[in-house]
Amino acid sequence: MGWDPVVLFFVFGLTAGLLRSELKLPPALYETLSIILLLAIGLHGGVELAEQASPALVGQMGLVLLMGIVLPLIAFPLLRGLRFSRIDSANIAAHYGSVSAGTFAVVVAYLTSQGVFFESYMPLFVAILEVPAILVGIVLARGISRGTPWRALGREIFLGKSIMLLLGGLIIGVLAGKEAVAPLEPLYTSMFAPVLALFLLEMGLIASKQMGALKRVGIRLVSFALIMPWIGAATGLGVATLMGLSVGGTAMLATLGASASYIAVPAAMRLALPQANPSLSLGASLGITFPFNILIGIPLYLQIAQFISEAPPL
Amino acid sequence: MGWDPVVLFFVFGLTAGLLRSELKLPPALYETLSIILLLAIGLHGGVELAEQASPALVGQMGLVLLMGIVLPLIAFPLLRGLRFSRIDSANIAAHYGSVSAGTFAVVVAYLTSQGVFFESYMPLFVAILEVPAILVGIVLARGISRGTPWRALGREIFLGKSIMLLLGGLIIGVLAGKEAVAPLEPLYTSMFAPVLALFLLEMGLIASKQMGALKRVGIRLVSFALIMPWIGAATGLGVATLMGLSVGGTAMLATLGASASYIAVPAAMRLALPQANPSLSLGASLGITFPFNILIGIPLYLQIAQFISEAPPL
Amino acid sequence: MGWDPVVLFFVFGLTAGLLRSELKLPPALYETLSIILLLAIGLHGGVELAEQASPALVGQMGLVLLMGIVLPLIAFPLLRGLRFSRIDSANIAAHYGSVSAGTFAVVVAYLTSQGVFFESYMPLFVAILEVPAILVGIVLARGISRGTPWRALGREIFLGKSIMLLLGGLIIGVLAGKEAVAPLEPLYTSMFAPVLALFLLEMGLIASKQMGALKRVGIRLVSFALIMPWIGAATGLGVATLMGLSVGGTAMLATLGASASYIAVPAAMRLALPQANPSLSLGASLGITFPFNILIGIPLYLQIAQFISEAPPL
Amino acid sequence: MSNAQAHASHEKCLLTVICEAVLEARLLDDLQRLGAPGWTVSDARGRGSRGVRNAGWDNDGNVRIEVVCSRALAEKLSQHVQQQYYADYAMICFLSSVEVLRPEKF
Amino acid sequence: MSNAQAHASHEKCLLTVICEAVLEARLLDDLQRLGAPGWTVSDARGRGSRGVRNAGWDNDGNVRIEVVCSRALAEKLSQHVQQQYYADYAMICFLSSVEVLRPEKF
Amino acid sequence: MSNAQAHASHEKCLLTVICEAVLEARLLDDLQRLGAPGWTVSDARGRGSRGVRNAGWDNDGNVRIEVVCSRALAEKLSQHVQQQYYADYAMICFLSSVEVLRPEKF
Ligand SMILES: Nc1ncnc2c1ncn2[C@@H]1O[C@H](COP(=O)(O)O)[C@@H](O)[C@H]1O
Ligand SMILES: Nc1ncnc2c1ncn2[C@@H]1O[C@H](COP(=O)(O)O)[C@@H](O)[C@H]1O
Ligand SMILES: Nc1ncnc2c1ncn2[C@@H]1O[C@H](COP(=O)(O)O)[C@@H](O)[C@H]1O
Ligand code: NA
Ligand code: NA
Ligand code: NA
Repeated sequence: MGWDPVVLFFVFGLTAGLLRSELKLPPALYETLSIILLLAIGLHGGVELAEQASPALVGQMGLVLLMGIVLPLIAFPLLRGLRFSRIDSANIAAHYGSVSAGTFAVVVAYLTSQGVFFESYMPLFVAILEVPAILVGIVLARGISRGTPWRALGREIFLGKSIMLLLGGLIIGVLAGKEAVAPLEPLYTSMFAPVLALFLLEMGLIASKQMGALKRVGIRLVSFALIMPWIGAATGLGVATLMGLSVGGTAMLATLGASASYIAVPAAMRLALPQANPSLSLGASLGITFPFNILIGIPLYLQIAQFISEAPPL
Repeated sequence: MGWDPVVLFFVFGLTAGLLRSELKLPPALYETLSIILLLAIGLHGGVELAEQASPALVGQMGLVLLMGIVLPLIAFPLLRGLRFSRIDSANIAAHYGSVSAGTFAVVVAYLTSQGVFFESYMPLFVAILEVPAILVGIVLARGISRGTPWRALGREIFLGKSIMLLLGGLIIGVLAGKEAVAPLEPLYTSMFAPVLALFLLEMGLIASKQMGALKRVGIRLVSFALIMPWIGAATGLGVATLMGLSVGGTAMLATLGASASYIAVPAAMRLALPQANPSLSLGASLGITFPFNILIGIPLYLQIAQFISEAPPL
Repeated sequence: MGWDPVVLFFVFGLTAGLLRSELKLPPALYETLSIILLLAIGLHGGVELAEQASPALVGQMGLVLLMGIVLPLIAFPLLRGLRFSRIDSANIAAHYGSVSAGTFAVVVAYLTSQGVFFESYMPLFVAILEVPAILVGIVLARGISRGTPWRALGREIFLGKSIMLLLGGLIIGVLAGKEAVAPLEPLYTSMFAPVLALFLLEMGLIASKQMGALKRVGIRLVSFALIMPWIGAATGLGVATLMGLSVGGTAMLATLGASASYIAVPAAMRLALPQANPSLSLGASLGITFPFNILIGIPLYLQIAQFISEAPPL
Repeated sequence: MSNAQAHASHEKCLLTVICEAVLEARLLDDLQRLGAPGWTVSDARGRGSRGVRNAGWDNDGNVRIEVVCSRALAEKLSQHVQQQYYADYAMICFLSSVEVLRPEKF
Repeated sequence: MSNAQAHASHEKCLLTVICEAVLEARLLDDLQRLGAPGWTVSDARGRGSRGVRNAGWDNDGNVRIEVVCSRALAEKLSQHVQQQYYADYAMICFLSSVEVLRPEKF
Repeated sequence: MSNAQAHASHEKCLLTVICEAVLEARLLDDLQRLGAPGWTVSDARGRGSRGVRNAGWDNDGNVRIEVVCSRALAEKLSQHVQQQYYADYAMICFLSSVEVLRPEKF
């Protein structure tokens, strides 16, 4: 079988960027693509949620929330150990505790193309995982001080673009149900791969610029950005096993654990923790971890999930 | 059956806007969506017109034109009675005498999803209804004075974006015919609902802002914006019955009568009647009447049309 | 049979522009459309190339490259004969030696709608034809002087937007292969005609403005812009016959020969040969030759190719 | 042109008009008619005495129009646009002085 | 208003702030709170001491915010934004003098 | 930095170049090479001695490039771009004086 063309679009963008080509996508196109992806993911999840909802889901949601709290608490001491400042460590930890919707879209496309089943309410978990790491990150940096404008922060986090779109799509899907949503299906069927391909082309261009910036920052950040996905993936695998997810669902939760935010978290943290250096967190998340997950991580996490599921119970 | 997801997108936008979320669509996306909707409506209408054209159509077109002249003449005294200035009354009357292509797109999607037949040359009537109310509005405000630069106004009205796109699509559809247009069909089949959903999301965001502005204006404008759709719908129902339209066509003409312009008319009136206060007309049209029609009016007009058609003739 | 609706969109744009309508597409939409067209053409070509590649192709590529060198060498003396300055002649010759990807998209849609087979690796030839005429044009203007910053120019030409997108799509298509690319097929199947129609609408608007500018320049330029396509088409027909292409492939190479660049070449020549007057080259290429090929040339070249193929061998 | 001449700089006036986008075509016609040597237009959003203009959609954006010209012409242009449009349209208008190297262009 | 009055021009101050787009909403809140009579915003990209900001995507653009107001207010606003945000955000800020025809607007 | 220092304002120069978008990359390279401390770029359209530039498509837009710097550097930059590009490209260029609070940035 050939290469995955969607991933090749990312490689294409990366190459064009590193060659300093004139190629660039209009910013309005990039925004449009990410809006469509988030809505489509949410809508698809909502439609399936309406069909598959079960009481067990509440427990699963709790576990996923916990995972979103634990991940930054693992990342933080690791970063401090690598001698990043307290503020920068908290900021980077928030990025890695949260998730990347772009990476999620790629794992959806990958599992679909491989014909692997997954629980289709996974987008719910994407929405749940976006938020807690941000709050943990702020507390790690500032303590639970009175000075923190929690109210304003809350607004910014919950009313931020990506969470609104994911949740909006999800709720619409649940309310409307599969049959009524049929005319909108192209959003997550025939249009999904083309939209994702263009999105990854732009992500490649963006990542190439972050890689340039990484040279200045050096080996410590790169190490973290290559180690943390393994820890996140392992955590995701563990939680998924606890939750009793399918092989596909397990691979997905591992991917979510391994991924780092580059939309919701940077915007929120820039306002909540302005002293943190955004080029560290974005450089790691976009320049290293995103490409790692897209190119190497996702197929690997699926293999591990398959391996675990076939292993005889202890 | 669940809720209509296309309408839920409007509610989503409205909610996000009222919650003052950061969510916004790039302006170029909004423009693109409205261009595609207008072209698709025109093209679809043109294709069907080429198949169904009949001499009776000329008479129908005359009736519709008349309706576009009568509606602002009803709205104007109503507004004067509510103590709006002569200029503002004329301006608002022009908006309500004309039509909203966005509302038309929603009624198309609604009837299609309900499996209700309608005369597919209805887009022709949208184009016809856009213009006369503007001219009536200007005359109501200024009288037929010599000072009015009719020539320049004529250009602005007939060469305005929305009429060009509707008519352009229509003519292309007629000239090319159904078979040749086949490769472009996705514009009004598979892509129509997704485009409309995104468009309504943005309309919800826009409407939410107009609602904010309405607080200042108060109860008189809100009353008008809630009463006039009933009058417009009744007029449309009457004209449609005279014309002998199908149930679906009747519901559509009622919707057109009930709808108020927010694209073509504001742009033309802003230049033709600058003294009028645009926040009154837009607040009413976008902040009240558009949501009313989308959420409540359209299903209602269909029920009334069905009721009338089943009633024994007098 | 009716008119070709895709071509009618071009006529629509042209008409709207000449009527000085307010109609305009957001620049980000135009950019998006041209990015999608270039990627889709490249991708489709790459997929087919992977299936049909043969050693004969290398020879064919050489011939096409030669054609890209010869065409500007024919155009240049013609322009000098029409008393254009050396610099302007070289600049215009570079435009006509190269190709227009938009025109190529129209010939693809035309042959497909006519059910005419063509070698589907033709996009490779588009990429090959883009470059040599630029280099020939520069040499014609400057001689092979030491002053020319060949290195910087090389970067600009090979890393320019349109070549990157065509080649990027092509390589992705080859690497991924037909089966894996399936989810991206809408790019060159269902979405192709709608994207092309919108693109041609904007091209019509742009061409109408160039036509306005032409009035100043006069009859000599118009003559050249109407004569050169015949020469280019004849050259393309000859080369295609030498290469043994199918009827469809022959019509395509004729179209490529007849077409003049308006994306890659203007950008490169503006930097390489700033003294040349861009309104001459763009006026001719966009204002005359592009409409000529779209409206008259393409069907004609197909007829000639059919005629030749049916003629008994000499 | 001698080097000395090229280096001398000359004072001109920069007129900036920020107004509703719907006025763009009309204002540019006026500028041309009144003899403006050129102009530059860009899109903007803003807030003023006539409320918020967010550029969220068609009828809601502003444009910024700039003209570099002689002081006299700038005053004439600014008085014209203010007399014609100030009362009815969202608009502000201001002048500042700038130096140019090639005065013959303006 | 008499014609004479309309023709007299008055000196005001133009404050220009160029900063990360993420600050836009917050800065505009501040401006309103501190009494700015209006503002104009447009999108931009750039490069400064905090590196390149290419407007390629969400978190990478700048905005240019302009306020025409009295000199005193401009200084107050500029000192406020600089004290609040200069240390932590990509931002520059400068003042220039402009003439307006209708001072009552600012 | 003392408060007093922060409040004192310093005169700098603002160089504005409006030119064809195709020149952007090249001009920014030049600015960097000649020592500009930073710049801001935004998209524009316009009309001048070389005709209408409507930003309708790829090869038809302008950019506005602004640099805040010392007067000497601004003059050097402006002379450079004019000597290099004025003859062959659509372009205008002007200087004005601005006040900044933190001169060490420019
Ligand atoms: N004081 C100000 N400073 C900067 N821009 C302003 C100011 N007042 C108004 N504007 C701009 O001018 C437009 C129209 O102003 P107005 O007519 O006052 O609503 C606004 O939407 C703003 O973009
Ligand atoms: N010297 C300068 N001239 C013009 N714009 C500048 C200058 N320095 C910085 N900028 C703009 O201000 C933004 C933030 O600057 P900085 O905080 O220095 O990175 C940059 O991205 C540029 O858009
Ligand atoms: N007098 C002027 N005032 C403002 N902008 C101008 C002026 N002249 C030219 N421009 C701008 O500079 C660009 C190039 O000018 P030009 O080289 O004269 O065609 C134009 O497209 C306008 O955007
Ligand atoms: Na994570
Ligand atoms: Na109506
Ligand atoms: Na050619």
